[in-house]
Amino acid sequence: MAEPPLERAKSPGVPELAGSVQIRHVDAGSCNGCEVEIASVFGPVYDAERYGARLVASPRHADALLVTGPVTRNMEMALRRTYEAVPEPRRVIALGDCARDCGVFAGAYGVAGAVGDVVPVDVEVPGCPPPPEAIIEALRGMTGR
Amino acid sequence: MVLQLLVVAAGAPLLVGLMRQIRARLEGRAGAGVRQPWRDLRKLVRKEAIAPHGTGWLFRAAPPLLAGTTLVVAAAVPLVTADSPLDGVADLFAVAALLALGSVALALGGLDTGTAFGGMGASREMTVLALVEPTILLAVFALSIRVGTTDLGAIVIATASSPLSLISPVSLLAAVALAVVTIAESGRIPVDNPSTHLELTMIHEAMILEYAGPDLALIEWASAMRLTVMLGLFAGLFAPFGIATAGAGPIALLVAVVAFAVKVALLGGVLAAGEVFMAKLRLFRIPELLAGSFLMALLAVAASFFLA
Amino acid sequence: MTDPLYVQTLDLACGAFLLTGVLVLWRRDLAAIIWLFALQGVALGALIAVRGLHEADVELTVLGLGVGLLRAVLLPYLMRRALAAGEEGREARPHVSVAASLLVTAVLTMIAYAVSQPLVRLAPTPATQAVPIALTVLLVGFFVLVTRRRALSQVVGFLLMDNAITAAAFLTTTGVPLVVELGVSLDVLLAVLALQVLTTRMRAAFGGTDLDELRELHD
Amino acid sequence: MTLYAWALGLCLAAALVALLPTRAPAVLRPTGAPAAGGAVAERVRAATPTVGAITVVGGAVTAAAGALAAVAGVRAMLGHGWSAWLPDLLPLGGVRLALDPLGGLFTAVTGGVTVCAAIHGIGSGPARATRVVVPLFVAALLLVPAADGVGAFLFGWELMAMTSLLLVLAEHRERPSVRKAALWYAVMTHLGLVTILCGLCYLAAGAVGDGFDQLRVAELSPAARNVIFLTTLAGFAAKAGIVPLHVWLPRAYPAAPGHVSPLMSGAMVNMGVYGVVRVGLDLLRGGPVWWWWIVLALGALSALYGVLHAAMATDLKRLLGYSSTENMGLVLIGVGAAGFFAADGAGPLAALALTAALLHVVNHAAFKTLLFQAAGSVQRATGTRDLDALGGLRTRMPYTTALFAIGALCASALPPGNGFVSEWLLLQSLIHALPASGVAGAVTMPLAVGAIALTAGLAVATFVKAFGVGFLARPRGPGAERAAESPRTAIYGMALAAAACLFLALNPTLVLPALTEAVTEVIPAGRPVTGEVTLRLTTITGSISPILIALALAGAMVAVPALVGAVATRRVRRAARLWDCGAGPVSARMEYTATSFAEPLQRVFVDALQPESAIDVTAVKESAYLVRRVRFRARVPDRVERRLYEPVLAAAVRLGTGARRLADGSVHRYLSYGFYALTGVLIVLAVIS
Repeated sequence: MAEPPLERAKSPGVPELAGSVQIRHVDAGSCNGCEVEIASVFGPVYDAERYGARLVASPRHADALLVTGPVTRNMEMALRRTYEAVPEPRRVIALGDCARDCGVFAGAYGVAGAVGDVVPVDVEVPGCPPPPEAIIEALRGMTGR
Repeated sequence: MVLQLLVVAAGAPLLVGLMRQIRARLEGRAGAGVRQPWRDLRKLVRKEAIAPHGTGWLFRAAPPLLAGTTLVVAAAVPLVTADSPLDGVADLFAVAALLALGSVALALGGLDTGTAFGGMGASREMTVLALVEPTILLAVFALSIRVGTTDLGAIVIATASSPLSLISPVSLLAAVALAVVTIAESGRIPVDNPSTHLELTMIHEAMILEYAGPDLALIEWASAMRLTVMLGLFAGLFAPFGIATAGAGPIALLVAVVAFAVKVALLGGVLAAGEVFMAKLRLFRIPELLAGSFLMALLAVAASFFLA
Repeated sequence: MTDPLYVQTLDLACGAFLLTGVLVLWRRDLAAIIWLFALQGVALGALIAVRGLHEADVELTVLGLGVGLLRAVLLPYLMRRALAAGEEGREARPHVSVAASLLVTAVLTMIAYAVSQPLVRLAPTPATQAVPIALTVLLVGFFVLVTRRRALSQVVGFLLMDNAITAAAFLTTTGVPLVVELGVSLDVLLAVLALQVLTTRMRAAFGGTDLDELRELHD
Repeated sequence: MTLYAWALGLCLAAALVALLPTRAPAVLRPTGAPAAGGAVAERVRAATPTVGAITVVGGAVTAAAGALAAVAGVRAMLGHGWSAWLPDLLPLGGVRLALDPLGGLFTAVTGGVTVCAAIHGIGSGPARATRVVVPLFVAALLLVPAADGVGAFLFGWELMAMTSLLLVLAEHRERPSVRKAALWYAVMTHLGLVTILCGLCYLAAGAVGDGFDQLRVAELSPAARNVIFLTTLAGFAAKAGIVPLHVWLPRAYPAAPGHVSPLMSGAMVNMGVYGVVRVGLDLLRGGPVWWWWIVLALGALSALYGVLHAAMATDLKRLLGYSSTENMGLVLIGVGAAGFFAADGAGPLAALALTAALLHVVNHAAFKTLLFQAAGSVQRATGTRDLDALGGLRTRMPYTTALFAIGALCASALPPGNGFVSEWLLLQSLIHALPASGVAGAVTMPLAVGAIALTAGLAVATFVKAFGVGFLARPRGPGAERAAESPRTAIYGMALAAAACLFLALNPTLVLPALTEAVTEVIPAGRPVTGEVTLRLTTITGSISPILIALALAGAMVAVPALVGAVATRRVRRAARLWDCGAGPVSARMEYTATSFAEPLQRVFVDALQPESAIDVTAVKESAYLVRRVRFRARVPDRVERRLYEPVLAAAVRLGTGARRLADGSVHRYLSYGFYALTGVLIVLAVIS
């Protein structure tokens, strides 16, 4: 069941978004551990949708990119282009330790760098994988609800 | 008419919000609240619009055209009051054709991008439209025989004055046909899934993948209004209770607005609840569904003779 | 029963009768088809009962209830048992595609209407005016027999025809004598039982109930 | 009358102008010094006009003729008709000409189409033969609706057939496929002529003379009337491109030069409808119900068949050709319904149906003229008509694109296009038919409405495909990449047609009174439609106002962006890459083509279309499991052609090859055939007498 709403989130959110954040998820080379957690975030238990966050299919419809995993060479250009495709104002969430600093994959031959090396990151969510509560926290910080 | 326009324009996103809320609750979620679509729209108009390379005036004209056709339809259809100043200007045929024009605009916008998804969405939308159009026309035919005119206001008033005619097989068959058509035209399950993320199963969403910001806001708003208008039209044709007639006072109008809101919300709720329990049809099964609705409409016409 | 109400309810019953008949063609799911057949049984029973109420004929009303019971409860029950016994649940590939058969139905309806006009003109009452609907369902049932592969669909097609004949009988006259109706109903019951035996045998012999398999028996 | 005579005269003048000797353009002169006597030659050369000048003058004169004819036609519709008898012009009956409202309508349409096509033709630099024949073709087109006697009618008809045949054949040197198309056209059009000839001669045989007035009062047995109607119907249906006699149409249009196909599609096919109305409703004064059933059924069949094939077509002109079949089908549904109601005694409904049909003739002429001109321009600019290889013309040919968009809107029968108005009228007439017309009507009308409805839906898909795939997105072929805007005259021609479309779309109420005159001539039942701003039906409740709908739409189109602009905070529209899923650039090969666009519909109507596809898999030599190349070909053949014509043609060929044995090259044998035949006939005669 949905938990009672917490106290007002730490950040007032992004004022221009005002309670509505559409998210495009980009898997830049993740082990899919974070994806499992994202799935549960939007599932019945945590239900991020009640805070105004929603997953969408096209970066054109999105306000924020939810990037998981270290950025592999093959995904570097794709991530950059996805970022460019998002209309302003746009935010990037680096989800999980891999996305923040490549985690256990640091220095691997196929890894181009952390998400922050490719696109500007606004919010970081630590954890391997980050617990759903942390993800919710980050999303609420963005929607301000 | 202005009142009706305002009600539709303001209420349409709320209807979508309500339907999402009902779905969320049935799926065991808390839901984003009824006003969430309005928040989404507010945010979208504050974002920047994007002109993808290689697109031109049609790409930009499509969203306003879609919204424009929907507004005209919303003004012409007897939703709140049967006495619209556009009465006699547009009848049921014109309404159906105007809705089709909106779809065409969006399909051309999708084709203009030159992406595979845009073309795919346009192609599928046109296929559905080509099969939906005949059903609408035949259902109109069936409903207008009894009244002797295709004028919407007249049909609604005639039905309201003799509610017994609603349980005739003609109404029954036409209602089934129009229900299927309404679902198909507004892109709901089982014809199309409005919340799909999988491009290959998309119809409506695939056409609008390139739109961003205010353009997208217009499209979402117009889609919500289309849904509202069609549900309202359906309610008006088959449950024309509470609709204000010519020269109604403010109280009658208020009652009409409330009745309209209740009816549409009820239909939307049924639709949303149905969507939870139903899976989307395979794309190439959709023609079967639409052929079925076409047959229903034809039978409705035939029945109006059989039992005349 | 007042006249307009009688006409409306009769028409409604006829409409439901037609609708369910046509929907049988639309659906592929055999379980749904059986449901539809049951609904049609209800409509048929209601039709007869409405006539009975209108003419204040107790026998007719009771007969309507009986017919409804047989066709809406007993026969669907038997069929459902056959389905549960391992029949494949879907009419996967009918000989004529579903969309095409729906269009054919449209034409059949028109034919039925045109053909039955002289009949209607003999005695234009609300009841006789619904005869084209019965005729349509008859043709639809025949069409189901011709185009569907599964044995159970065949049974439904046969029963649709029988429903239609019954409906026509009750619409044109005040009904067939009770004895005849009972006999017919028993016949139908026997036919269904026989077909059920057949399907069991077929499944044992061929592993399926696709009637096209029967071709193997040729020579 | 004088206007009409002037129009005909100008046509002949234009043809003569085109015959004038021309000088080669100066740049093509040999660079060496002129030979002896060069000065004289130079002076002669200076006196002879250039090809360009001749084209301009010829085109202008033809356009003037068209304009005069249009005015003459409109005057005739408004009641200033005339008739003339020129007894010495042709042997036997002489030439009877008259312009009544009905003929005036078709003359006016022809005139309007001619103006557009002639202006368009100036810039396209047509070949000399084309320049000569086009005015003659126009003259023939003007002659047919003005004919008031069997002789004049047949003369005009044959002239029309011959000149159009020459025009179809005009580009046979450039494209070999043209010859086959011309052969089909020649056979079909002349078979049609033969049946019309037989029918009309049979009719004239029963009357005291060949004038239409005399034919109207002819006393004929019902059987004779049936024979006359059916034979002439076959001929007229062939001309109107009605299924199953449509096979020439999708071949001949692509074969004809750019500015000729508008004339054929906008003006010539109308003559088939004119023939049916003139003979069936006017000369024979209506007939039994089953005549009109046949007409209605043919119309419904053509509408569905035409639009299905148009939806599948990938050749732009072929698509438009099938669309002509569709629209003529719709018109025939109207004509059939009119005859049906008239035979049933429902006069006002009959008048309404015929009004709808004739309005659709006018509308179809307007938008099809526009569309065919645009298709001609596209073909000239890109060298191809294949929609799969087009695309991206929006930036390269902006005017043509915008004008084609107007035409496509009108053709898809959506408001605010003109096609919508006539289809609306047609549907109204059919819908309100029901309670009146008994069993037959109750069975026919729903099916007819169903056919029209299906046609309307498919037409939308067809023209979204033609416009969206052909003109939008990016070019998919080298031709489309190189395309440049068409010459200015071509744009003027198209703009004129587009203006006509818009006028008809917004102000049908101004056209309808004149049309009513033509209708009352054959079905005298009062005015079926009234109103100035709003179209009101007089006998049944129903009204619509195209201009108010258009205004409302325009208002909403202005208000909505203004509203959004007021709320939006970021005004600048950022240019960005297309969303390509983050991968490599989207190439033109990834676009949806016309074939892929139509594929879902093809699947839906697979039973009706029976498409053919073939997959060739070439494996490498060493192993059948290693595939080197897979080739997939798909085609939607014309089923009527395959099932109906090919067996007949094959039988004819077999007969011909069989008969070759009779001709072994011996002259004596040939002479002996004649001898045996002569003696045989004499013996038979002797025995009989």
